[in-house]
Amino acid sequence: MSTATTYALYLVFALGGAGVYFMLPRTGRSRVLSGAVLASLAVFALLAVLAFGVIDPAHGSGYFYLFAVIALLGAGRVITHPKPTYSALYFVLVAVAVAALLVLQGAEFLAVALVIIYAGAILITYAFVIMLAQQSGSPIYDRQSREPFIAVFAGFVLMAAIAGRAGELPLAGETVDAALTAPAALAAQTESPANQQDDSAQEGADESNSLRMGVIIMVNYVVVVQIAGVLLLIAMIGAIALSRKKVPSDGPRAADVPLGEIGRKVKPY
Amino acid sequence: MAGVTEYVIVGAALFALGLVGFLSRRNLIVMFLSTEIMFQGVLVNVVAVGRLHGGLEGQAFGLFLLVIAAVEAGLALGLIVLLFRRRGTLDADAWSAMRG
Amino acid sequence: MWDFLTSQFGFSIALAAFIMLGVILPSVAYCIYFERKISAWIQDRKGPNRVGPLGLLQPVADGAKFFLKEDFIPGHVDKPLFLAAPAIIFIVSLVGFAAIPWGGQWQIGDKLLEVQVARPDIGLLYIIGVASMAVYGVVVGGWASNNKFAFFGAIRATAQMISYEIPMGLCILVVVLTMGTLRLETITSLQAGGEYWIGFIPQWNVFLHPLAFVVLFITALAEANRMPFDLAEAEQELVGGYHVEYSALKFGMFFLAEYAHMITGSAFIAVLFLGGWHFPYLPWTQPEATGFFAVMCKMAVIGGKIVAMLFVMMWIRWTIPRFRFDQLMRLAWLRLIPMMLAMFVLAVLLLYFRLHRSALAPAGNLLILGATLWIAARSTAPITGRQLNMPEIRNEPTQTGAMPAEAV
Amino acid sequence: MSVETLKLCGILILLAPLIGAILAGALGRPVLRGNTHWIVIAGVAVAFALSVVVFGVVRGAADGAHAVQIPLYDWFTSGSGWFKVEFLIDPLTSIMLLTVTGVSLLVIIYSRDYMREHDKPVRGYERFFAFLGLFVFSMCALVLGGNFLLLYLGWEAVGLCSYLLIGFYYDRPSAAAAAKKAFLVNRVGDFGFGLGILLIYLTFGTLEYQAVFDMVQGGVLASGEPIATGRITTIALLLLCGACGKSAQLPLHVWLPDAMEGPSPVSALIHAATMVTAGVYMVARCGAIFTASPIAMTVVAVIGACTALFAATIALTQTDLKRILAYSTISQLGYMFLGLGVYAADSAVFHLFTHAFFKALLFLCAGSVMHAMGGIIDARYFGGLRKLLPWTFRFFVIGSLALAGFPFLSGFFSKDEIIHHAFEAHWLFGLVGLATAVLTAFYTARMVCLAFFGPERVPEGVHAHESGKWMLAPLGVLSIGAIFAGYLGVEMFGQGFHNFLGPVFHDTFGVHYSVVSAPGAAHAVAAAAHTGFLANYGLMILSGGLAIVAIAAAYFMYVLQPWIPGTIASAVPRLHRLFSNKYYIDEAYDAAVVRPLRMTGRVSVGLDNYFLDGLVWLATAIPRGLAFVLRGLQGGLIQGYAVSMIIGIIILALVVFFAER
Repeated sequence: MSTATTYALYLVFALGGAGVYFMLPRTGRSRVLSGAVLASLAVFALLAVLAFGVIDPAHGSGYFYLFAVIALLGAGRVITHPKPTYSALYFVLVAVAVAALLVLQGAEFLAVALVIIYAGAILITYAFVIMLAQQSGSPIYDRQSREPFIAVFAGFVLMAAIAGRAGELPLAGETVDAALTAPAALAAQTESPANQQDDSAQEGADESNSLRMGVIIMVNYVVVVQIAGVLLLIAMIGAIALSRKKVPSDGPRAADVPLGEIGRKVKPY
Repeated sequence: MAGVTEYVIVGAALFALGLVGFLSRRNLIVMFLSTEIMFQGVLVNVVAVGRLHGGLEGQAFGLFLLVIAAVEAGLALGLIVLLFRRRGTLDADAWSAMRG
Repeated sequence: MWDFLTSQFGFSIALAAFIMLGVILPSVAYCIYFERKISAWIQDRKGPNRVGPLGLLQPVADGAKFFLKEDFIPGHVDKPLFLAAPAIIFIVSLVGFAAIPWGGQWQIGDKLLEVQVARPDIGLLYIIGVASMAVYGVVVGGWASNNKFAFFGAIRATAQMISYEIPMGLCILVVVLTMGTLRLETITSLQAGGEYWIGFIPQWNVFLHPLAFVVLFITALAEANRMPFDLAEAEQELVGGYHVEYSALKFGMFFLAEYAHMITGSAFIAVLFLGGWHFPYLPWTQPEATGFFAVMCKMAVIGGKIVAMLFVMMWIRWTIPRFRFDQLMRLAWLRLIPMMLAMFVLAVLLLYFRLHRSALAPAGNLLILGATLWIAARSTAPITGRQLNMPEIRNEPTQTGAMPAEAV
Repeated sequence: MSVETLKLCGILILLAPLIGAILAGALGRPVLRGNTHWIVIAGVAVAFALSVVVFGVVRGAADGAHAVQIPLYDWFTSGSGWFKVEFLIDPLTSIMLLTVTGVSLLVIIYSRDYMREHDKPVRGYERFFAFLGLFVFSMCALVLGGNFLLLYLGWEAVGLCSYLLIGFYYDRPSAAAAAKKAFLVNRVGDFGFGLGILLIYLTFGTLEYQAVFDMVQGGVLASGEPIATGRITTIALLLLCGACGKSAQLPLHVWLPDAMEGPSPVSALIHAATMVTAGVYMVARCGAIFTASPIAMTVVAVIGACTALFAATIALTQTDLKRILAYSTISQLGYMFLGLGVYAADSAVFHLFTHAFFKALLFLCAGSVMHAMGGIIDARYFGGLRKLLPWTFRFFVIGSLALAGFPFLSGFFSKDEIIHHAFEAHWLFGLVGLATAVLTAFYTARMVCLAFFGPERVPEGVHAHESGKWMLAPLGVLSIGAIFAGYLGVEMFGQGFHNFLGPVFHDTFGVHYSVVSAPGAAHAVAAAAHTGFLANYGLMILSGGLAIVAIAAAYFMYVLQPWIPGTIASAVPRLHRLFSNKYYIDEAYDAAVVRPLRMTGRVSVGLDNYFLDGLVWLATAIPRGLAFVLRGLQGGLIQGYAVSMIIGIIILALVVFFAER
């Protein structure tokens, strides 16, 4: 990435920052429209910079531009829309677009997992809570943002820092992707019982991304899988404990006792 | 297949947008949505950078990231419901009583 | 042009155009006709019989009505989302068709084409992912209507769909463990190939895991919001639920989406459990047959399976009453999910001992079913918050079984 | 021996009761409820059937291979040592397995009705059966284990089950206290036991029975060094400490009478037939260690003799049926220890075997009485139950006669063998044994007379009724055992028991017999011929006669002329008070142990409250001061914290960015 491209990127970020700044909810005269124009301009400028300065035309794909636009504009709307319901629904859009970006990078399994977990479970729960908690009107804290300038400044400086660094990454050429798809890379990692099965069920599936993901996760990172399971269990218990309705109990509760006296006069249970 | 740099830049942009949202919005739910946006950015980055190394470690890491996101979302929503029950508002400012 | 069509990509586009527009949409319309005919048959009536011979043109008349009625948007609704909801639910209910293998392979010239719109590695997960998006149509529609009844419908639909997705996923996992792949076409051809068990039973998954099949069918009903799981639109309680504010074509889209959902679900179950396009002893439906006639036969077979399942769904609708909400939740969380977890463990064990395609699988299924029913029959029902909050529970006999005096 | 069969049987014997217990615990409350007993009965029945198989295999095996060590898997490694899970199966094991699973099966069947009131399961019904299953599992593990670690594991696990079951009625303060007492007193013994095992590991570098015993008998360690005799004695005494705790021997016997707070089936199973004999089993199993140290053997014999006599005297004055039985159990256990101490291990195990039958029978009968009396078991409140509970009466009499050593019932044979060997060792031991036998016969007969003879008396408001079939059937089976079990060890009938056990002990206890050692099987037969009962007709006639006389005396004193006991008691008031207050041992413990400990506790509380808390307060002063300064940074606004975090990240990123330039 040339220096000129880098500076062009910084310019684009500045433009985008201005757009997001205007779009953030505020009391008084709305400047959403001008902000939206600026932000869209910034997004398209970003894609233009990428197209001319970064992406190797031989490997570029039109889908990248499409889904990058959807993801970035959607994300912008998530953080700037005054109605949380819309934010959540825009987020669905972002999740689907990001899933598409992952598919473009060959991570099909991860992409579908993203859609199932995020769009199918997490976001619908968010939507559920939003709808339950906020049934009418638009309260003041949704129509006002706090210190939008500092926030935008910090965020976009960070963005610029990362992007400036990203310019030094080696371009992923044929070598990288060839290593990904080569059977040799697969064969090196498939000393697992799953593959030694002489079952016909494995036919036609042996090259797929999901199988290789399974091998990697279940062979190389099996401890992490266990830890993830424990984490989910803990989260489940935590969520149940948090949202449970409190049953009034007899006797003094811990909260009624002055600080420092707990454990001395009140039994811990 | 595509290059890495442009994905990293898009991921960074998503991350930063989430950050802006987290810093500037006052609604607890939207704040958490913003952190989820940051997760998406990280996910794109992890997968893209993982491709540089020629293995699937990036994607595996991304999968664990999803688990963490699910855990975080579950606990966050539980907390939000609890807080909402206590104060009847989703404003983050309602919960600044712990200041020193 | 011919070259384009005989490439897999062009073929897929042509197939999509043919199947989606030519077959699915009319058949969705005719589903409604059949529903009415079947309900009439069950209730000993004649059903639609005025428009055309045997009332066969009734769907056309219905469609025309949908188009011509006033398309009214109430003033209090959230307009963008109100407009988006029918589109979302309709699109989502149709997108799933893309990964269904309709007819095995078709040899055109020297090229072998899969009769399937898209062949992703993760076809199965793709369908689950799409199915999990279906809830947005209901939720968005219900919320945007800005109406208490619609909102209740949306809330109920969300809880129901999230709950029933879990046993559905576990059923599918059982199949995946047995088959060892996520590709729908591979799953089909694995069921189609091979020996017959005991000489005459085809190697379909339904014979291996009958319990998983039944549970998947139940969850498909729930995901399509069909009776007895149609709490989201319960007329008697919610005057129509999430689509109470919709009219004309937008209502029609909700209506058609439900039937499209049923067809997708049926096709999915047919592929996973009923051998897809395979029919035992019929030589044209074996995997090796790739001619034009064979493909047509296969499409007819899978079509027949779908129709059979649609019939069962309609039959259930006019036979079984609706659940109460706590019953619905208890069924999912206390019956189906533990049962399917046990099934999952069973499948893992069978896989570990390399017995996953043996007679032990159905035996284990029956064992789990028996154990669940036994435990369910003997365990005391948990006290739900609902019961705690309501001092008196209607519709349930009192302790002594006697009616209260004032009621007599 | 077909090792594979034994291995499979061993595993299943362990697993069947365990699975039964787990299922009973998991499914009992929500699903099975009043039917929980079935699942545990099934598990224990499987274990019993397989114990019979094990017995058959061991019996059918050639004499040369009388013990099989069956490794299952490596358990864990610690330092340089591997610890394995393994079985040791020999005749002793198979006899113990038969006794444990058989009696358990009967007791669990009995409990089905006992744990019901008005045909409704009592509260905790499922818990009870789950614990019983767990107990059978633990006891089998104790018996089957092939090394000291597994022995210790089973040892502690049965202790736990005992604790849980004594405290079954945990809402009754006396039961909770009794459970705690049993646990704590056992802790004292187990501490010694644990030390002993550690010392074994320290000395021999392994915990496997066979390896340790070989080294002890060879007199040299694996490294070639000779073993110090003092070391062996220390180990033996430490192990004996554990045995004293578990088998309620003299200094540590105090928990057993109190343990009668548990339900009667528990008393029958755990505190009479099986768990308390674990000490006897352990000493017999570690015969190589004990016999290598004459001092330890003498201590065992002395403790056994003292306990036997001591507990019998206390039993004379008790009126609570179950307490009399508890002291009688202690006394009989004393007999077993006496037998071990005088090198008659097979007689001790034989007594263990017969004792399991008649003592379980007696306890279950007492339970039946208790059931009929609405929970009252003190004989002062009832009497003359002969007509009211006819079957219970018959079975009780059978058990009592067996316990009393009435001629030609099981207790007669086994007890007299021990007395006979005691006389051989030292006349004093023999005399104590004989005296105890007379006392036993007397207090047993006294107990029967108090409860079943005389005028009919029933506590107020109690509708006395005979127990149901579920309870009477096990009693019948046990009474058959109580009558006939003794004949297994008599020469007339081939003296099967001693022949069977002979090979286990002929290298340890056997070599010390004054018989001519013959190699191999001949030795066993020769040893057995000597240990048999008919060897000494004179003693047989003497003890049998004494027992009959004692029984007759008791009948005379308590039924025909009931004024006599009171007169005797007032004639020697001090002695009577000493007996009825159990030699004031509980009071002595209270003064010597409990009160000083409590004082220490009070002092410690004061120290903690004023001295340590002050120190802690001082230690917290610094962070509190710091916190006072830093408090201002906490704005309470989430985004505020986030901003500072982000600024940090950006600075870090920039540092990295420029540092590489």
